[in-house]
Amino acid sequence: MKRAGLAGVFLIAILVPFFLNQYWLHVAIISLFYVMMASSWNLIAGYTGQVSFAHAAFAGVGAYTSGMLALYGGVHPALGIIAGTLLAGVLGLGLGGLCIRMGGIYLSLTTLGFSEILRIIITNEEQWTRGTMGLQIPGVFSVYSKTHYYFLFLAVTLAFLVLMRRLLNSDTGLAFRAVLNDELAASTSGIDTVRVRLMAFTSSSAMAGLAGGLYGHYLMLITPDIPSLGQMFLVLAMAVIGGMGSFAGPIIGAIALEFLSEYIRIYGEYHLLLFGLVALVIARFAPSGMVGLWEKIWRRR
Amino acid sequence: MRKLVGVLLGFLVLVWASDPWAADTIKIGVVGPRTGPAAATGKAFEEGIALALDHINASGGVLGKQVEVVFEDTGGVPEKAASGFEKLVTRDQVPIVVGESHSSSALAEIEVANRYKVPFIICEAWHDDITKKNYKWVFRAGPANSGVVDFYIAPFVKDMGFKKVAIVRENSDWGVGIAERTEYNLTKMNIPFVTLKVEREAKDFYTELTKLKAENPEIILAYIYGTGLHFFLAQAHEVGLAPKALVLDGAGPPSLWESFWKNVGDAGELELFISSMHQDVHLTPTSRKFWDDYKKKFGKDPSDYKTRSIYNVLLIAADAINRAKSTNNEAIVDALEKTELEVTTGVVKFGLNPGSYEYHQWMPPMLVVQWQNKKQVVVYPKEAATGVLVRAK
Amino acid sequence: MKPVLEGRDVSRSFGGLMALHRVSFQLFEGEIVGLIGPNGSGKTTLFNAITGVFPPQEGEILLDGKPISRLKPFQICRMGIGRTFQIVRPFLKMTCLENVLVGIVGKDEKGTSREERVEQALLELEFVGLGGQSHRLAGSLTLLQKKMLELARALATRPRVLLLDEVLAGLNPSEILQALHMIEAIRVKRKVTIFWVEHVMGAIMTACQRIIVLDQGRKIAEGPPDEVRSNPRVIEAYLGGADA
Amino acid sequence: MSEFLMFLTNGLVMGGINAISALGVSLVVGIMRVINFAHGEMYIFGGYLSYQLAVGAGIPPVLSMLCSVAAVFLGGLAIEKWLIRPTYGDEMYSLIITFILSIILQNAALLIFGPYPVKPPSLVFGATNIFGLFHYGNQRLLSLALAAGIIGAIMYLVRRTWFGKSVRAISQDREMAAMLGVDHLKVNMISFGLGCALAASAGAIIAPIFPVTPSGSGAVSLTAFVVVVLGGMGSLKGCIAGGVILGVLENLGAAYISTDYRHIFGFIILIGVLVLRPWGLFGKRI
Repeated sequence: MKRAGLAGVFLIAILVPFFLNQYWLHVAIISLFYVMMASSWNLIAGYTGQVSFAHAAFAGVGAYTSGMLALYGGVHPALGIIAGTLLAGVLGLGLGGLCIRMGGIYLSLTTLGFSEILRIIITNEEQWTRGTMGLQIPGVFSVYSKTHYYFLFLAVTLAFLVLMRRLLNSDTGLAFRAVLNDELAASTSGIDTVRVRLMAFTSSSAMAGLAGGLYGHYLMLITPDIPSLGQMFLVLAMAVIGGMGSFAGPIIGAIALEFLSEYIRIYGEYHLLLFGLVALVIARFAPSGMVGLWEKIWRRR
Repeated sequence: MRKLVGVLLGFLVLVWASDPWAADTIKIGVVGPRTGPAAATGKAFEEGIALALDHINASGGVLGKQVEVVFEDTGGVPEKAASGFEKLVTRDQVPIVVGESHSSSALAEIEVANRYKVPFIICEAWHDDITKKNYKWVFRAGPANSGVVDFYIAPFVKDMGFKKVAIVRENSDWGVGIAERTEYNLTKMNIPFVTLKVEREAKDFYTELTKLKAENPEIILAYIYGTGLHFFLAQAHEVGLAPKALVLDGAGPPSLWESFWKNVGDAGELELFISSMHQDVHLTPTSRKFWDDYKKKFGKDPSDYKTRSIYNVLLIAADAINRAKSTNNEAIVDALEKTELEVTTGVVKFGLNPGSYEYHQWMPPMLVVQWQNKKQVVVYPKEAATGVLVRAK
Repeated sequence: MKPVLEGRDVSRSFGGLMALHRVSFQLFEGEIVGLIGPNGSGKTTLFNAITGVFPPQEGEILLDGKPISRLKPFQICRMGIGRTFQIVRPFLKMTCLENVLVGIVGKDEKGTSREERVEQALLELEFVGLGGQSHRLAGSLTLLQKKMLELARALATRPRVLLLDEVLAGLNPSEILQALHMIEAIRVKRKVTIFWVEHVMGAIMTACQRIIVLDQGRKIAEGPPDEVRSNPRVIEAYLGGADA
Repeated sequence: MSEFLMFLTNGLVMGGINAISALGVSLVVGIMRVINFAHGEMYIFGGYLSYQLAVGAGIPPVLSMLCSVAAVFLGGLAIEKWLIRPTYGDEMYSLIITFILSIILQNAALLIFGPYPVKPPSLVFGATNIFGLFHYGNQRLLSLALAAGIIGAIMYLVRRTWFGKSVRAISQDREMAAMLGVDHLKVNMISFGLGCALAASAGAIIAPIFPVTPSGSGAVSLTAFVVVVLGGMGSLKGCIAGGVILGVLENLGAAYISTDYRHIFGFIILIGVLVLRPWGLFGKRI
């Protein structure tokens, strides 16, 4: 049954480009980007309880590394994206090593600081990054085709989700959840909580780098908006609204919010306000998100 | 799992159902900032659009259909600008796009225009590269940095005999481009200068101003857009730099915003700014008509010349589609290249020689205006002047 | 005979408040030692010091003669000290089986397959009387069951020394009897040395061979139950404690 | 030399403002272990409300400043009661809630007040020639005095009043304070409100000099957090020292190293503190 359901989702995902026009295909690609972002953020926040505000910043690291390598070094975007992913992972490791021991508030503040440092550097190193003006970078494919990009994003997203699923079902995943449930009990049960958190933080940062690299090469334009706190909020809202700490939550949240934002785009700037209100109500009254609500209703019946 | 399939299917149905269907209007796309630090431009654009639509549709519309404008917000952010432009093309399927006032956004948008082969007429993004890239689909019926500096700012500095110049520029494409062109001109004319860069949206300039004071300049060319200019001007007075050194607002509109006097107080007196509009200077009958109809519609004098710029490009777009007799992109570009249309600022004719920024470019005449007793006095060029430059004692 | 677990002059203070003052103790292989004292006398603090949660600021703790007081909690656990908590702390949002698996994974024995681990976890659950509950969420268990689950998790780390913190609190007499049997079985069958904090005096006096008494962070008495029971300082500490 | 003194004075003014804004964060962290990510928005609201009251409603500037601070204080009480209280004991939950709140308030400010910077009327005009060395805006001098006054008032509140005693009891030993009968719910609520009010007062004082914009709130929060970490979480003395240090460093750094990197100095300090002395200059070692 479950297998059939998954096959169904997969089939629909494959068929999407054949009955969406260019515009909605664009929306679908962007939602896949957000699926990667929200799911990987969920890995640290939802599964080990650390609120990182640098997730968008790591996407920025991926985007700028890959974009600038391609532009100035002539490196093929595929290699550049790998380099960006690695760099984001290494930075994640360093940043995590700096503050994970200190715990929750310190991690949040340090990641916020990191994100701000990155924004300032990108804004000021105009001669390389063109600051807020944005940098035009080459695409992944020599011929621009949204269908190609869609399948690329889909493949990477699926591969990522499968990997994440396996990780969560492994010993490491068990340790993640133990740390989230009760840090003290986990540590006296032999779990190296610092290492577990660092692992989650590093892999999730690398994942954000990968997503960011792909995103930059799809838009062919990278700006400090990619590593901005506004972007960070969107990712957080998607995870919270979908359901933090559940596997499907951030996926559903990302797709729903991205499509919704296209429908309410006439309200321009205020869609952030609306998302914020929805996220606040959900965080306050239904901390397990849409998925949690759904399960509650399902169980009651 | 079944629910996930359901949710996905539901989305697809929704998406499908919302596809645009054939309309009986002609849509023209407009891009510009309606939110963000330059949202005032969006307001100015909206007024210009309303007036242009009145005029175009009153005279029978385009190809016998009414014209409709889809105004996409860019927030002044290049990334949003590019995706907004793309939405106009892929979702609304507009045959032509006009507008834009940020060089950074425009530089991102022309790539999209070029990718989708959609004609795009820019009205107020001044960076040379926009037309210098020589994209077939990109036109500009508005100032280019080089034109503004070469024909107005540099000659003004020279003719008025300023001996020491300070350039203060924000870190945007416009700021960088216009400052570089100014430096080039000043070097050529042997006028000493210093350049300082400031952050876009900065509010505190004390540090920069203190450094500047040591240089003792006679005129400060301020390439800062938005309210940042107001704070710069006010603080220049506080530290005793202005009005001994006159401040020239290299963009213009911020010196005309309602908030200007509120934010600068007495520091606004003697400030100079670039403009392409003055109530006593009318270059064409269309300019007069625009002024009168604007007053009738909005009950006030037009203040932001960007209202007029967007009005102009909409007239140009409508005229081109009419002459192309179709909404085919190639036909529109052909028609645009043959444009000879009177708008508020003169008769538009796009340059056709590739190789420089003058390709597909038409430069409207500009003025240098000074606030004297809270009145706008045109002080340059001489043939349009309504008064003389006043310096501080 | 060398002690399995030894503390030498262990001290720990919190913001100027002396919670442990030069406490020394020794536990020998296969022993079951009780730790008693009035509320706030430092019993749980001593457990926290041993397990590295709040390491001692002075003094030394040794396991099999090796100092462990500079190690992290997880390292101490892997060296062979397991514990339960005064207020139970199972992983509430995980199943019973997963709870015990954490202990096995924490011990970090490479080479065992997933199946073997699950089998071992099921055995531990069986041992504490939670057989057949393996797929229930820990949060839905009764207090006794939660305590037993925590015990199973601690046992899964294969400890040489097990620290029990008030496992009997809140249980009814027949449950207490059950628990006592189990503790004895752990000591005898699993060859685990037990250090046991308890308020249920009758039980601890019968079960333990030796009792250590703490009062206001200091060790005031140590010896067989009968001796401790009649020690005037212990009586005073408890009565004084009752007064306050 | 006169330039250096000018940069220093500017640093002191910004330092004073930093300090009152950070005091608000520190108070809340010390007592509730909650970081209020919407702190910058309180600052912005302080500035905007005083502008609206003074310019829109024509209330005298001083009164409008007081009213705006009072309004934000009440708002803070409500936020604590409805949003923060359910998160007690769950650090992550409170971080997420206040972060979401900051986005909501920022966008609400955009909707209500518009995107333009607003500048409430100055209380004093002109500039003073300081010892014949440099000209300095009078409003800036006044701000420094106001900041010092507020810091003094907060110090008095914490040292000498019922509230201050409870605050100190709680930040030293939570359980002990509860046993001694300190009503921690009430203290939490008041200190959260006070934290917001301090942010608002910083905003109201600075707005006539550096007009506030909705998009500027993030930078305000960040500066306050840097100051709090630098001074030591929960240490009021640390806040004042940290605020002034940061203000002076930023201004001297901008003057002598790079104007563009003005705001990066704070973050470099933040990272440095975390590496070398995570408990801050005046904080208690954990």
